[in-house]
Amino acid sequence: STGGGQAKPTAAADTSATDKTVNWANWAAYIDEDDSGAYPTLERFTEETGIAVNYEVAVDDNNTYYGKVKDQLALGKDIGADTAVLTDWMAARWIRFGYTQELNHDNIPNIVNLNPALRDPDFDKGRAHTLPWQGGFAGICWNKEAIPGGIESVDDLWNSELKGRVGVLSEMRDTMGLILQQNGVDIAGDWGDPEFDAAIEVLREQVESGQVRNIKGNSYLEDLKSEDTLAAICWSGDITVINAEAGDKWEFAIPTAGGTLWNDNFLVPIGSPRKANAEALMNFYYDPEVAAEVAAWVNFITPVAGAKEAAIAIDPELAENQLIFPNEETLSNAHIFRSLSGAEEQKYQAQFQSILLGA
Amino acid sequence: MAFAAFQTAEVVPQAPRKRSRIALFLLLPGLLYLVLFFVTPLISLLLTSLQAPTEFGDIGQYDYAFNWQNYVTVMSDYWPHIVRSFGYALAATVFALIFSYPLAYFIGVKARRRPMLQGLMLVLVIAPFFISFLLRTLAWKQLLSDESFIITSLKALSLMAPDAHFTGTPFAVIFGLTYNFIPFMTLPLYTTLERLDLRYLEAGSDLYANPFTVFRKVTIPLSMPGIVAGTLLTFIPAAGDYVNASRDFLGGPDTQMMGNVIEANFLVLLNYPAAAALSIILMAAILVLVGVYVKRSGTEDLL
Amino acid sequence: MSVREFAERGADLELAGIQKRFPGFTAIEHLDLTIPAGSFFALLGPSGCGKTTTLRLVAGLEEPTSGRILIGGRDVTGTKAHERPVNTVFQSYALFPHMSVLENVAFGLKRRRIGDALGRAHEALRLVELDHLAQRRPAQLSGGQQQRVALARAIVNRPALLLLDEPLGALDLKLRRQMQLELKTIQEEVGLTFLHVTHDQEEAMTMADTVAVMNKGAIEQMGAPAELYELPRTSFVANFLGQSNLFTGNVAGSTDAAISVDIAGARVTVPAARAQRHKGRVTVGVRPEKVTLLREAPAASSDRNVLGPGRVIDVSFSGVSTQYIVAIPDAGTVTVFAQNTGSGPVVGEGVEVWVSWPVEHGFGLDDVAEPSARFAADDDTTSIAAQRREELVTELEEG
Amino acid sequence: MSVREFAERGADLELAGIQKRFPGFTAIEHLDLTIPAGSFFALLGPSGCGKTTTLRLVAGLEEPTSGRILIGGRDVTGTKAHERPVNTVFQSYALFPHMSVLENVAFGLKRRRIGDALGRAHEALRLVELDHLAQRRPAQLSGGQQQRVALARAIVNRPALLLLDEPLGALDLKLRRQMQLELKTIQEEVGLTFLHVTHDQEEAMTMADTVAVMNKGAIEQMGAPAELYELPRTSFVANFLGQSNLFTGNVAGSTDAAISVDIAGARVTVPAARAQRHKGRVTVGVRPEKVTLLREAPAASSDRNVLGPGRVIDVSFSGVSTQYIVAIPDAGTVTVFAQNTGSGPVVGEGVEVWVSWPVEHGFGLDDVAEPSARFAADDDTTSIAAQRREELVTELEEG
Amino acid sequence: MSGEVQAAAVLGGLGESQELDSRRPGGRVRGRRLGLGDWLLPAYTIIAFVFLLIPIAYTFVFSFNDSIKSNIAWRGFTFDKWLNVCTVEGGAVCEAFGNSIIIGIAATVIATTLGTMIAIALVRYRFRARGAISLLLFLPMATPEVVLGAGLAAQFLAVGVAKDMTTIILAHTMFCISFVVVTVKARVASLDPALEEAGRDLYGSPSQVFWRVTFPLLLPGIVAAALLSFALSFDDFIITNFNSGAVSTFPKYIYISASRGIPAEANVIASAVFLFALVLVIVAQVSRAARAKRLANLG
Ligand SMILES: Nc1ncnc2c1ncn2[C@@H]1O[C@H](COP(=O)(O)OP(=O)(O)OP(=O)(O)O)[C@@H](O)[C@H]1O
Ligand SMILES: Nc1ncnc2c1ncn2[C@@H]1O[C@H](COP(=O)(O)OP(=O)(O)OP(=O)(O)O)[C@@H](O)[C@H]1O
Ligand SMILES: NCCCCNCCCN
Ligand SMILES: [Mg+2]
Ligand SMILES: [Mg+2]
Repeated sequence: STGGGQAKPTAAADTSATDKTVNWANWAAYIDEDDSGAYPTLERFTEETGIAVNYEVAVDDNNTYYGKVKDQLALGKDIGADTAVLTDWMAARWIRFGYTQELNHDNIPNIVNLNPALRDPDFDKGRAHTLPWQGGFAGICWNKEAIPGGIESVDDLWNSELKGRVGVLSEMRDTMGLILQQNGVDIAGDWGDPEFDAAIEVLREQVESGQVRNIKGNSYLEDLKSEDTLAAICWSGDITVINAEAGDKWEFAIPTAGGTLWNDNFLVPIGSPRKANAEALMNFYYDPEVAAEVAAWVNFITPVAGAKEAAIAIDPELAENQLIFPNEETLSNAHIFRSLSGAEEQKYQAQFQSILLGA
Repeated sequence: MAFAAFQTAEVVPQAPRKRSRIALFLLLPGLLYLVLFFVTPLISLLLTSLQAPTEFGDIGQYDYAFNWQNYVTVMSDYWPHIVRSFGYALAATVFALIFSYPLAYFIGVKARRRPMLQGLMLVLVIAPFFISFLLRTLAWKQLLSDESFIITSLKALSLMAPDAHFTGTPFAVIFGLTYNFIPFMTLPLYTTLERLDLRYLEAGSDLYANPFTVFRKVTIPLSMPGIVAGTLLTFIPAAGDYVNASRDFLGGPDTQMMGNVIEANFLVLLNYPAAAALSIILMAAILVLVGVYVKRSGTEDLL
Repeated sequence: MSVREFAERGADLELAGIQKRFPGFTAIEHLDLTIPAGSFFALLGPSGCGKTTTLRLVAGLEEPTSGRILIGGRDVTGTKAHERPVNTVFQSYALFPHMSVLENVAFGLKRRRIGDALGRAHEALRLVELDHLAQRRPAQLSGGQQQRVALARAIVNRPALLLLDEPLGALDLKLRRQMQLELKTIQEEVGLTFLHVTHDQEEAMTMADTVAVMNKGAIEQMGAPAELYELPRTSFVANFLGQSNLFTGNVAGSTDAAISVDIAGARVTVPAARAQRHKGRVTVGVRPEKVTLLREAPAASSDRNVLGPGRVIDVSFSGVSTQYIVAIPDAGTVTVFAQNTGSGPVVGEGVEVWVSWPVEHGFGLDDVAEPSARFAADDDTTSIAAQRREELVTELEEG
Repeated sequence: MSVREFAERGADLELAGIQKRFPGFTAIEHLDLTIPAGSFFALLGPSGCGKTTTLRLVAGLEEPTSGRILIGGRDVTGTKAHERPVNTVFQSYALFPHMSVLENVAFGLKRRRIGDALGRAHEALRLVELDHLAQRRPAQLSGGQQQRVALARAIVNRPALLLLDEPLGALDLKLRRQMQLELKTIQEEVGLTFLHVTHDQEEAMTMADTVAVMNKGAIEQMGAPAELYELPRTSFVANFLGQSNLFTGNVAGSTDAAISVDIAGARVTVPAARAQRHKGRVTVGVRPEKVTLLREAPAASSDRNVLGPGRVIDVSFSGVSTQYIVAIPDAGTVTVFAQNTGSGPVVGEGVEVWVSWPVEHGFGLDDVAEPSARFAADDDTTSIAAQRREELVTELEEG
Repeated sequence: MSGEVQAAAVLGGLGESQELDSRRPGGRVRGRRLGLGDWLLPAYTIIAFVFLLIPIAYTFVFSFNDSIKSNIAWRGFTFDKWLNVCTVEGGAVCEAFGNSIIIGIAATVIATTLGTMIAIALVRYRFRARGAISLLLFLPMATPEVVLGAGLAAQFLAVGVAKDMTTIILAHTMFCISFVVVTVKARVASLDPALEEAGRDLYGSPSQVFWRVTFPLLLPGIVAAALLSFALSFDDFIITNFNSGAVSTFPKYIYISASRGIPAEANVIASAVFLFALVLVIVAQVSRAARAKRLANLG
């Protein structure tokens, strides 16, 4: 049979002791970066540990990344990444299929700094396989020059003045999560097919009418920059990053009906022969000061306790930034998309994908 | 072999020999290679297309079966993509032909006396080959983005509606396909036109045909092999392309072609049987179309 | 005359002061030529002398640099090829490979929207005895058959003027002789004006009413075949049209009736009327078939020239006749043809002989012949053409 | 004799009982042939008769189905092409386009590791007067030059036997006649055995010591050129080797010395020794140059045959001679050649004439001639070849 | 498809049809009778070339953009990207480019060898399964790349072959073979068998005849086929994408970066390849013209 997950592959032998490199597959706009394009914290990591990092912006979307590496994973082969950053639900699939290596917490003493609320997710009790990198919200964003009045809700995206200039995410949980909430559904709660179907109809209508220009992964940023899209469903910290890169043009907001809340996690793919190096990397980023430095740049929610204090040391205003250190009120407006059964996953994904394919 | 017609040199009659041991030695390695890496994958693709989901399995898990309904399902789910693929490919082929014919005619006929110029122009035709196909497509995407100089100028000149856009539309995809396959159209056309014996054209005008009639009755029929080759070389890859229509390149959600569907099913939805069934359908449809076309155009002796 | 009509009979063709320059090469310097209606006119000349160019000018496939072209009295210099009442049988036939024989023949008629094109095409094919192959493609025909289709395709239009550009060039000798007869017969049957281009002298002579010998873009001599043959005016014509024995010497005496030239100590007399030059250094000649071999020195006679003694250096039997080559000290070699009316050669190699010919058959040329090299024809059409093209390309690229 | 050595002189060639079958086609049924060392032997015949096949068998490029091939007495039937002391001048020359002229000529020597290959190659090039072009590529030579290079490339190896497969086929008439002379001269100089294949009868006759006329895979007649010409044994030879006037009738009387045949009421006498058949229906003939035209009925004479009266239906002047065609009721047409020793035709078209020839020049054939069609040569080599190839391919693919 | 064959031949400066002496008869170009007018066709040709070259010019210009990360908006001129091509992202662009070159060479060598052998057999020998073999060679050219790529990927997975450089080379070789066969076959078919016979006649043993006569004469066709294979392999993305595993190639690098902005370094590499190829072709053309001239003046 094709596809993975039956005969589980076995982990590669670790050669970290002799091979001082680590390959890291991450998303775009997800790490601190200086004007010359270098990554200051990574350089510091290499200085401290002697491990060279090959940082690759290889993940655009959980599904496409998985599609690219799944055959290698099924065979237990190196996928070119010693650690990849993937969202909770995808990380869950990897663990289920045996595509991850178990973490040796001894190599990650800083794990103590992990935000207690994130210690025991249902897909990875005790964080045996994964460790959060950043969390964040999915919300709405817009081009301030083109839309000086701003937008507030998902419905505002469907405004005919924005026809053909709206982007939505190929991340089903974010796009559908926002629409479901706009429809008044509690996405963390107990909803089912009828709710999903209603929400998918909303999306379908907007795509077919041409209101929605494109459906993309992290590359939605390119459309914003080229101004093919003027408003979009986006991820919280990204906007800060592109504002820094291309001029202060965009603004992010959690829609009034609610945004989504999620976490992206480090994991070590089964074929990686450099798990220890990957663990050293995780350990490094679990140092609150390092975490604060990253957070100051990417503006996503850091899972590292103590980072807030460190951040205040850098710039007191950061502590007030709701995208990094959300308060209760902010958090109350964002929800975690409930976990889906295998059958639900298959079904909802197919429905959503059929819109991406424009059938 | 459809394409054998475009060889540049004259064919010298060969006295066929029947020395099967040497022939076998020459043929075997290559043919074995193709059996191994072309035929076998096709067969396994055929088998995959008949698989059924594993009972209580996780996403992406299938078992061998004889589940021919896969074909019915993909046909009903994706018939718009099938139609779209062939429609776009056809449009791109026609545009490429219209674009390329005069160009090839100029290079192959008008520039005959100037081999240097002819050589230079041929280099320019294949120049796009030297820059990655993907980069060229991305360049167009930027050049034709909503706020680009070209699009804003068109809007300023009222040649385009103010709220209209180009990228992400079927036009953009057809445009990209056309652009990318122009060399594949131009070169075979050039090859036949370069060999076109102008004395036939002179004979035509000597026999009272005006220039237009000479073109219609003599030039076009005599360049038919080039037209057939060029259209096949454009149509086949265009129908199966997924880069131009990709949402990261020139396409949008409602311009996705069969290639994109196959890719999505293979890589995202992990629905291998659907992807395989679609592949088989695509290939079969192309073979049928090519067969009919070649027969119709009276060039089946080229096959 | 409009091209819509059939020509009742041939029209005459007049070329007046034609000049044709190609970039960097003047193919025709100055050409005046009148071809009377209904005649079979042959244009003969070596490769590259401008024959094809002349034809293309008449057909309208090329424009003259200066000069005028008149067909049946009408000036057609400015009209296009498809508007001229002229058809061409091309050297390579140029039959449309994608059409059947019938479609080829009907092509011109259809373009002129003439009724019953197919019927007339069949008729033309019957004329060349190929109607049974009407449905074939040209590639399925033999060379001779293709030639006949090309002829039919031209003739069916009853053009006022039919141009034939070496239409027999591609055929082998036997077939060629056969087709020559056919062509002549057909011309006589349909009565059109034929302008036939060839570089085969025998072909020109057996077929045409009038032959023009062209050399380097100009006509050297023109007239009825026998006239040209019997009295060539230049060494080029003398050698190009058949073989000649040429002797160069000084005029030693001349009367009103004849001149006499000193050749290797002997006196060769030529009738004054048959000599172009009457004093100084001249070349005189005689055709090999007019010369007789003698085993003994003949008695002097005022109506025969005698050279010798010489030695037979080659005897070659060719069936109909035997060719002797006689080397005469100081005078060079003399070729003698003797028809094999008896059998076997009269004399063998090495024999001492005298050669003799009637004074009335000698001729005196306008120019002085130059000796030719052992391998004269080193440069054939193809290599000349290639070289010319080369030059042209260079020039174009520089210019 | 090993191929490593140079042949001092030509070797003789013997073909014994050769048969060659191609799948589905027997090209040579049964062939016996001996060619003496040092001779210039011409194999003459129409297209497709098996000439090339014979040559290829000798060269070792084809294997005989049965029979033996001996060169200089040694049986080479089983040896490969590169082991035979034989070289070929191919019809299209087959010069290696990627090598210079010099490299082409030195190729064979180098393969045999013969010392000073380049020096010898230069020498051979000097023989054909092309040493100055040694560095050129074949494509840069004219047809005549290529032919000479091909010759040099073969001769430089001093093969015991040199095969020439229509080496002059691609040249135009004038150049061809010139090259014939050259070839003959060179053969005489080097003294090798030449086996020359041609379908040009004039070529065969002027060049060869012995001519064999081949037809449909068998040799019809063989002998010295003049012998073959003067006394053809079959109607094929009579027509293929020059032109003949043939008449068919019944033997009306015969003596030891002669037979006499009834032709359209007249008696035509042929010497018994020159007649292959002495009774029944026979075909007799005479060459056109042996026939004289008479304006009046001649007195009966036992040593001349007379036919007539007839009418001149065509007169054609070809320079050297004039050809008359005379239609004689019931006997058919008679062709008469008259050398133009005087000038102008003796008789015009339409004139009533008698034809006459000496009895000693008549010949009687072994077979009975059949009348031929108007367009006899409908199928030329190319189309026959194409058709044959087609059939062959079909067959191979089925078989 | 000798459109590409032509292209490849031009690339190599080896175009047969470019030889002066093999130009078709009837090559006279008449000055006057241009139905469309003397200027229309040349003008169209110029416009067409401008159109064809626009994206190339764009790519070239943006290789000098002083961009950070993505290379969309013009931010000023710099040579830096040309000077430091291999430093961005730890040299990922250069690594991908290097891989593409290695894969291209390997696939070219294998495909050219196998394809040339087949081509010779097809022209020179007759055998029963001819039709089937021709079909087998035609099919890969008539199969869309997605199908080829996906089929092969599934096959590799099924037999448990991990994807790496080798699988890419195997895949590329597969689709190059047919093109090689078509290209070389044309050359073999135009090779006069009499030349090889002449070689045998002149005492050449079979292997000498092959290496001294047959092979040199086929060489232009083989070189054209090789260039074509290399070009096809170098620019392939679709099949590579399915069969490359973790290995990056230049097109794959671009495809992946397309979602996050292509760095200007990619433009640098593409522009450099373009310029390199262009110079190569022009040098080849000019030197051939010079050689032709030199030979023409010789003797
Ligand atoms: N388009 C052209 N440009 C330049 N020169 C040309 C052109 N066409 C012909 N010529 C030259 O003009 C001369 C006359 O050519 P033409 O074709 O009329 O010769 P021809 O008498 O027909 O010769 P052949 O017997 O070889 O056919 C030749 O020297 C030829 O090279
Ligand atoms: N390889 C072959 N297979 C089958 N038939 C062949 C083959 N080669 C030659 N033949 C046939 O054998 C016959 C003799 O051919 P050959 O080439 O010897 O003729 P030829 O006398 O040289 O003719 P030409 O004057 O046209 O060159 C022809 O009918 C030809 O079609
Ligand atoms: N630029 C970094 C964005 C990271 C987004 N991760 C995916 C979240 C899915 N809910
Ligand atoms: Mg000519
Ligand atoms: Mg032959």
